[in-house]
Amino acid sequence: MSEEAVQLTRKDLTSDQEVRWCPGCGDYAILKGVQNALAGLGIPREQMVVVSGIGCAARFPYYMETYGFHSIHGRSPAVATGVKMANPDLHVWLVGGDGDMMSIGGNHLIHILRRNLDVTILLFNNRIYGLTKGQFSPTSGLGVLTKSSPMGSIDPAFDPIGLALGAGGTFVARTVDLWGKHLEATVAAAHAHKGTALIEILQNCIIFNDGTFDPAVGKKARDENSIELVHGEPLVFGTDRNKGIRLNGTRLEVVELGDGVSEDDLMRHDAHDDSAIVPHLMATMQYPDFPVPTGIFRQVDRPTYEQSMEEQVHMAQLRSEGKKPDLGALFNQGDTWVVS
Amino acid sequence: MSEEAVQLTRKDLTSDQEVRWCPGCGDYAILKGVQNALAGLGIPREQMVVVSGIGCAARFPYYMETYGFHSIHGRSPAVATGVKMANPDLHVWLVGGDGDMMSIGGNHLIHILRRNLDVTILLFNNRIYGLTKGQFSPTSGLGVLTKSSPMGSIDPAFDPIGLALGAGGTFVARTVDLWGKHLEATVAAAHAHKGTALIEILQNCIIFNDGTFDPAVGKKARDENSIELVHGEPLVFGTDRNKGIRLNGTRLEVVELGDGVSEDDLMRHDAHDDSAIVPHLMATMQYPDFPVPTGIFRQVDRPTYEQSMEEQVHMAQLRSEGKKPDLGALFNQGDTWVVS
Amino acid sequence: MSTEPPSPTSAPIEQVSSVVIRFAGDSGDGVQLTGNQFTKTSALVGNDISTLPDFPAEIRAPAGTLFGVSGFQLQFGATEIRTPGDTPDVLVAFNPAALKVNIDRLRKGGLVIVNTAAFSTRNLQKAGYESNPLEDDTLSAWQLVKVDITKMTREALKDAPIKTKDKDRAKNLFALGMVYFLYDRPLDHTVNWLEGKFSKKPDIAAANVKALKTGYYYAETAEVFRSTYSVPEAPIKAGTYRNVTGNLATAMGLVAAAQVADINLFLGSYPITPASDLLHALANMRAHGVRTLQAEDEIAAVCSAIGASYAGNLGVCSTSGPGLALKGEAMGLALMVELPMVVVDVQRGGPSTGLPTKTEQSDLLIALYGRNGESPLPVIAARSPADCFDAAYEAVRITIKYRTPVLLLTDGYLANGSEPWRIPDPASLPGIDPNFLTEPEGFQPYARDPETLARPWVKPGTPHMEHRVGGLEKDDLTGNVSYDPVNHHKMCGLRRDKVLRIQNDMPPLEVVGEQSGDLLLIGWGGTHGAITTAVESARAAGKSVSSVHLRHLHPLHPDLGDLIRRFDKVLVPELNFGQLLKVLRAEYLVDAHGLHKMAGQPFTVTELEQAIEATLYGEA
Amino acid sequence: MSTEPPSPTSAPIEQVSSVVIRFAGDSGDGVQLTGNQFTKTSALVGNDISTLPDFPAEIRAPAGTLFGVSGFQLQFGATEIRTPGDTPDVLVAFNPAALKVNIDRLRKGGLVIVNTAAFSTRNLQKAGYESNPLEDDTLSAWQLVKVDITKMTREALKDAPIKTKDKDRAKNLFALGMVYFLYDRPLDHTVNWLEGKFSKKPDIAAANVKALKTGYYYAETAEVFRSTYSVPEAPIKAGTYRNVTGNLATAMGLVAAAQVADINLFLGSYPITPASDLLHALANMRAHGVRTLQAEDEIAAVCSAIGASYAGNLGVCSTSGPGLALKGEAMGLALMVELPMVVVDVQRGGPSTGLPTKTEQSDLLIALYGRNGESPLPVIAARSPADCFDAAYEAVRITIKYRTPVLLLTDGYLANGSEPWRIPDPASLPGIDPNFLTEPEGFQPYARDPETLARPWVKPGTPHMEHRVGGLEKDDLTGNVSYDPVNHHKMCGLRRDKVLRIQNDMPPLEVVGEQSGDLLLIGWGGTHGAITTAVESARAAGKSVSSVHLRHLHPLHPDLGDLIRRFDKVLVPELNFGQLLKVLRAEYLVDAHGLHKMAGQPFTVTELEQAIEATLYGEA
Ligand SMILES: Cc1ncc(C[n+]2csc(CCOP(=O)(O)OP(=O)(O)O)c2C)c(N)n1
Ligand SMILES: Cc1ncc(C[n+]2csc(CCOP(=O)(O)OP(=O)(O)O)c2C)c(N)n1
Ligand code: SF4
Ligand code: SF4
Ligand SMILES: [Mg+2]
Ligand SMILES: [Mg+2]
Repeated sequence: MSEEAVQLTRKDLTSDQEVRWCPGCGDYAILKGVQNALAGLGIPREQMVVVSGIGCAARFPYYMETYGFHSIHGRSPAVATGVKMANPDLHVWLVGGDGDMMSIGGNHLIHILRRNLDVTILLFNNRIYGLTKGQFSPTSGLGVLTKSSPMGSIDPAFDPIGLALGAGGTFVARTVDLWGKHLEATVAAAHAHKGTALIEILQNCIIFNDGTFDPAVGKKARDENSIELVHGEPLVFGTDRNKGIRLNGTRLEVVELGDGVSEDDLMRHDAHDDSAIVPHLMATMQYPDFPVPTGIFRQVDRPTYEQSMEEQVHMAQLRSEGKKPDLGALFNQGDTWVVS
Repeated sequence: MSEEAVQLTRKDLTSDQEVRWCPGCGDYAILKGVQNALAGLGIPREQMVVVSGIGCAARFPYYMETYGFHSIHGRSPAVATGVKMANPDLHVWLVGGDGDMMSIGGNHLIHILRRNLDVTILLFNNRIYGLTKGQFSPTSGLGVLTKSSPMGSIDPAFDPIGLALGAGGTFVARTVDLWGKHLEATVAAAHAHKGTALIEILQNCIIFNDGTFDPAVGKKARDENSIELVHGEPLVFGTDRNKGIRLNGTRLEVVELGDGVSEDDLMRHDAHDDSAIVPHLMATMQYPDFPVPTGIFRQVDRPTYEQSMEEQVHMAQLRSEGKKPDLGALFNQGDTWVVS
Repeated sequence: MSTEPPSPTSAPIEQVSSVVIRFAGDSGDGVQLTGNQFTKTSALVGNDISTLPDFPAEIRAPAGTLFGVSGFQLQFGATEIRTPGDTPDVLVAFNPAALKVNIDRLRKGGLVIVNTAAFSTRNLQKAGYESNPLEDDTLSAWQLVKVDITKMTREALKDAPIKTKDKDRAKNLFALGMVYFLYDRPLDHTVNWLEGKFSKKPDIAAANVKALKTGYYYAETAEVFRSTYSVPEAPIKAGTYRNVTGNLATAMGLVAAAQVADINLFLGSYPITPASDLLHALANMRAHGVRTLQAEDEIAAVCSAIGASYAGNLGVCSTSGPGLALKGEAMGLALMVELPMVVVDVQRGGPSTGLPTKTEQSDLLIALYGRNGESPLPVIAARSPADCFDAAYEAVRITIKYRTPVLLLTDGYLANGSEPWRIPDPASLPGIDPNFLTEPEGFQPYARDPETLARPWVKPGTPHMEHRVGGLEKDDLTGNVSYDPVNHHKMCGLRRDKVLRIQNDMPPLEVVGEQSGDLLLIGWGGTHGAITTAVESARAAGKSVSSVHLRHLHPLHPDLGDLIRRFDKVLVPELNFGQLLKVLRAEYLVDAHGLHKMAGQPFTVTELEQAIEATLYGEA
Repeated sequence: MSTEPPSPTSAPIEQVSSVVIRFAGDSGDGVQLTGNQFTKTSALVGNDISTLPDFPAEIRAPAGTLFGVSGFQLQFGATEIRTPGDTPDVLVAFNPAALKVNIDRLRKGGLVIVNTAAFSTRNLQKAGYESNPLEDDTLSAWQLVKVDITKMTREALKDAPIKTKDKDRAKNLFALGMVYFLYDRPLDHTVNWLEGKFSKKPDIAAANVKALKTGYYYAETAEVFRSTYSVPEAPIKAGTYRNVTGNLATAMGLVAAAQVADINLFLGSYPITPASDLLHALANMRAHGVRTLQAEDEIAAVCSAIGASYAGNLGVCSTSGPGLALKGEAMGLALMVELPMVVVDVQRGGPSTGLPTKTEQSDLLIALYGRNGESPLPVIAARSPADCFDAAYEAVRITIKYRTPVLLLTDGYLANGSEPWRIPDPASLPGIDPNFLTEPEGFQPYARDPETLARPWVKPGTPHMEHRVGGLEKDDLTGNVSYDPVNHHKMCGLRRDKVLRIQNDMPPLEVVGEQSGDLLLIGWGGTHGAITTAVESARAAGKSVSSVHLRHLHPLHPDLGDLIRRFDKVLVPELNFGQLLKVLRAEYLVDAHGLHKMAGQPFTVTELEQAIEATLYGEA
């Protein structure tokens, strides 16, 4: 691809469809951030395709002035695989909720991560089923009272990051709906990654699960209760950047800086760790015992699926000068005989 | 459950059905090992249920003189969930191949692991689709030539252990078809675990993928190229037990014992690691750079799904003395009025 | 339908036999609550009732938009009420969008009550009104009642120690009070309900009660209405009643049948509109031994239900169209292993994601044929919200007796709609016997009951009866895997015949009208109320029209063919493009005609009356 | 069918017009290879041919077992050959199990060639023979040819520098040599093939050639057969031929059509018997621009195909019954977004996992109706292995022209069976134009071609035409989400009518026999050969019988109704319990009767002949 860089504005990526999320829904902020990020990529919008499943989050494509496909519940990774394999020049984003991507769509999610197709997945995690009006989701966790768990959910939660790493994800990151710049930067980094990039976006559902992430990443809590992962940098956090994470054997622990503990004693993030152990370690940090890690957990280079396929086609066409051979060649393979 | 312990023999667990696997298939040895292990559990066979999907492996239930359900491709975890929730007193095993469990059934697999239903999963990994005559599977790996990948597979492999850990599996282990005693012990340990136990069984498909695991776990290679994980023990291996695994920062490395390196310098396995980091570390060991780890990667206690459900039913029945209330109580809830 | 509607020139208190009211507003306006309260109060005063909520697909669409309008329609009366009514007599519109969306349904001359405070320029714009309809002649065909409900509610609550937001929320109760006055309803039911609901927030309770009463007295004092109406008690069978939605009635029918059969009910389900409330209802019935699994998807849901039935529970799963499409393979498995299971499909607008919150009857063919291979399954349908109880009970009876999965079809209209349900005496419910086999002597997993062709149901845990089941073709009797050609043909035949045996214990067909005549209407599912009402009105007008409404879609009733042959013409109204029609034509070679509507909405009685006319005297 | 079979008393060289041979043995006996070689050689000498391999479900069942028997049947002749034949004239049985399983099919008086070495006590036991059938009168109705093939092969190869195991493997070639002699076939094709195949192992090649020749000369020298036969060339249309299985022909048809349309083919598939070979074949066609995805399941497969079509490829997916059942929901999506896609269903024995390696026609109803909502899709079927090429080509033509997913039905019999295919000149293939829209001016995603009602196909990447599609109901023209009732009814009608427009460019119905008469047989799919053969034989016997074989199952051919009405009786033979029958009865109100067989095997010509008799003169 050698397109001329195009400069778009957010407005260029805004479709004429009325946005139908609940007032105050975190999805609005994500839409804005994604539009900003995409506008800055230098790609013409006709090269952009947004594929989604079903759910509140999955309404996303309608609001983007790009090519868009609002498919069926859970299947966006499969649809996107067809899109990208059919035309590797397209830039493809997937959008879905925690239910769409991790409940009904869990298998497609882990398989697209395994294959490393060059697309970006935006997983809007609001820990609830929004569109079907408030049942627990695979990220809701134990004890949650919802319409379908009137005595408390007995389903332990999936950790999207841990699951993605377990499936071999080559780019795994976390951001937050209201963290505009952070979200934009993460989306841009994910796009720059060659391979499947998964971004968990903590998203507030104001109607059915309001404030679920506030204690960790809300305005007031953010500095104190979350930690930004930066490749190669020590793990420092806190409003006064006076706390850090230290590795003790194979366990992490929160330490105060000063008093004999310096940044050099802290664990350094290694997003490029080939074996993914450091990213896994990062994923074990769960609020409230630890600050919630945000940013890029993992980023490693692997061949992309669609390029490997293109290479096979290329190899197969070597003899026919990179073109499809005549159909006669296909038809006449094997034993033939002539009747006259 | 307070059954009297029953002593069975392998023959008691052998059904009258002719075994239909290919002569020389690793499944025979697994069948034998599982029958031996189950015979030793002290459970009457009518309490045993074997549920499977579709595939060569999934024929397993027919050969077991227990209750058995040969269901449909990929769905055994879902069927088993119904069985166990309906009757928590039953002892339930799931059997399936790498395709059944990790391709079409991948989502059910990760969700049963998440829920921690008290069942044992026997995943027969032969890195191939046997029953459909030799296509690559999600564990086959790059470059493999099969009927459906005539130019070499471009699909990277899943690591069943890593995926199971990523999904929150509470008991994760690996054994080998021909390692009779090891297999029996692992199956017994899995049964003793309260919660979902997954055992990856490396299995030879003599027809379509003969010898795929031999370099690591074959008769001659086993001692040199595999390592047994024992909770709390240092990681030693080698025919002369002269090699070990050392943790260097967050990376593992193979070291020779002696010459200043002692067992005390080695990493110790911690299957109970709450955060699963040590099990994840173990899973990063891949042949030929490392010996292949076998044994129990992880074992932690968590509430089981079906018991949590039973507790809710119990709670709900507190007022009605542990019995179902009269239907009249149900019918007459809410606003009623009388017409006379 | 309203036979004597309020009329602009009538005297102060008029007696009418039935009335249709529609409340409409934003999702936040409390429309559903208002409708439910009116329904319950009317039931308590002895009217017969039918209701239909009408949600937007959005959870909480931006206020004031057309697509965000939420509605609740009910019909109540002194006669038997079978539908929520075609054309409202009264529309309560909380904002311009609600007015715009609903006004055309209102009977000409009917009453429009609006909250003038909501008719701001911005709201008018959002609703697409160029000028204010309250001030031009847009509404000249109706009686307009303009009330600044917001202002009056605020006024009434000005001293209440609660937030302004909460005060404003009470405006729906003000409106409800007005309508209570209009139809001479008592306030006490709603007052009690509010006090119970807000027992922990007595200030809120008090404010809401105040708003309700203020609305009532305002209507009385200010003589807002030219006349008021009384709707006498309906001649209703004696008994204890409650209002039930179709989903709730289905849940209770399933649980009741399981409890009568003395087995536990297991539900595997994945949320989907409009079936989710079934999951919610059953999750609340743990005390009755109900285990629910919110599965990872619909395939896991049905498979878990199969597993539960295998282990001796009554396995159930509930879903709607897209979910049903995912269950086909597993339903084939259930059919092969010949175990009980009920699959409830709450139909919605299709195809694909379609119109998720709208109703339709377009899943009949997939219910009948949506499985690979020859895979006949019994299919039954419910006809009204309360009838969902009986239909669910019948589904359980069949599934247990014949050891075959059963498909129960309801639809969004039935599921969300409600009507009074005469609460049965649990002791009067017909017995159901799971008849588990525990006798190992001569046990053959696929031996059959000579009467029903059902195979034994053996619970794992039963000693000496270990056996294996699965989806491969089974040998007759032993159930072992068999590739034998003759056996396969035989087994396919046995599975078909077993389902046909269900014909042997069907209750007689209930025909509305004569057993022969000019025209027979054949319906199924949620169209029952509309069809029956239309047929009765045609019969009252002297026409030779009858109707029969099918509970069983497969197998069909053994007498249906004979009945059909006794009529000159047959009309099959369906909310699809003729799915039952296809089945009937193939089965009876009858040149039946269809009436088709694919609009996400039930038939109106008028549409059916016209179709009857057209079929009797028109082309058909 | 054999008209002049070998007879015990005939002269040394007899001329016959057709012969049926069946090879049978263990999976390891090389039965399929032997059959294939005989097929190719016979084709090369100018016979017409039809073949049917018959696999066990097990990969490599234990040797000597009944369920492990693998078979290969072929019919070759001097006349047009349409089926692999009902009753073999010759059975080559490599072991007792193969004899036991197959002997009853053999024509009385036919020839049984057995390898006596395999008739050990152990093998006899495994096959369930109490005494050796070669030595008692079990085989008295047939001509028995006993040869110790193993010993003679070993003898012939005693000096060959290869392993004993490889020597023993060559025994199938010894047997093949004998049969070549029996039917006067040249050896050179097989010799060349062996030399090519084992070019890197010349010792093996030489040994196999030796075994083949030894078998041939042994038969000649030892005068094993009482007579030998010649089967003259068939009057075959001039051209270049090759032998194709249905799966291979389907793959080529799809690729050819895509290449003619100048688009790439994308296959999303999940392995399943008997469809997997389609995946294998297409994975081998990368040079022709084919991308294949072995998806994680059937749902991912169909969804990826939809995605590929959306991006401008020809999306295809291939599966069999259980997989088709999983695709229903996604096919509904494809239908809503109105994009091209071909779904190939290679039918097998159902329901559920059923009889995976056996054939059946029981997926017609799920193909027609297996989706939620009103979701009509075109369904077409192939009638013979070579015809799969044309059927696949037609599927692509329709899917591209009408922008609707198309279901192509083949079955296990067609998929694995083979026949000679006259290789078309690529230049002669009819044009297909994907007609991508690239003109933004006035672009409306759901505007329709007035002739076909097809909507535009716009490739992402095309500037200024960004738009969104999805599974919610769409607004006519704009394609925006629409919950409008009137629009929904209209869109459902448009989708239905678009599919019906396919009737406008169907080629005329081809009727075998007169256009009117006493009896019309209506068939579809793989029963074509048997039905046509039976009808021609009935016609030869002076009966007023015709037949028509349907390519299009939905929509039906516009002339079919008229044709049906010109016959007194209609018989619909199907390998199911009457699925097309149901469709025809509903559509034409014709009292057609069905002939049903659910045995995992095709109709025999005899069965059809008998059904014709019975229908003409019997009860029907
Ligand atoms: C096959 C199928 N099953 C179920 C549904 C109903 N459904 C729609 S969205 C949804 C889940 C929504 O939750 P999530 O994916 O977390 O998205 P959110 O609404 O929270 O953004 C469900 C269950 C469906 N549309 N299709
Ligand atoms: C829905 C469905 N799709 C596909 C198949 C075909 N199928 C049967 S087994 C199998 C995979 C077998 O591989 P694996 O699970 O690894 O088991 P193995 O045979 O290797 O033991 C497949 C694809 C099926 N039976 N059902
Ligand atoms: S329900 Fe929740 S997630 Fe959905 S639009 Fe409303 S606030 Fe957003
Ligand atoms: S194909 Fe492979 S896995 Fe299957 S039975 Fe044969 S050897 Fe075993
Ligand atoms: Mg969500
Ligand atoms: Mg396998």
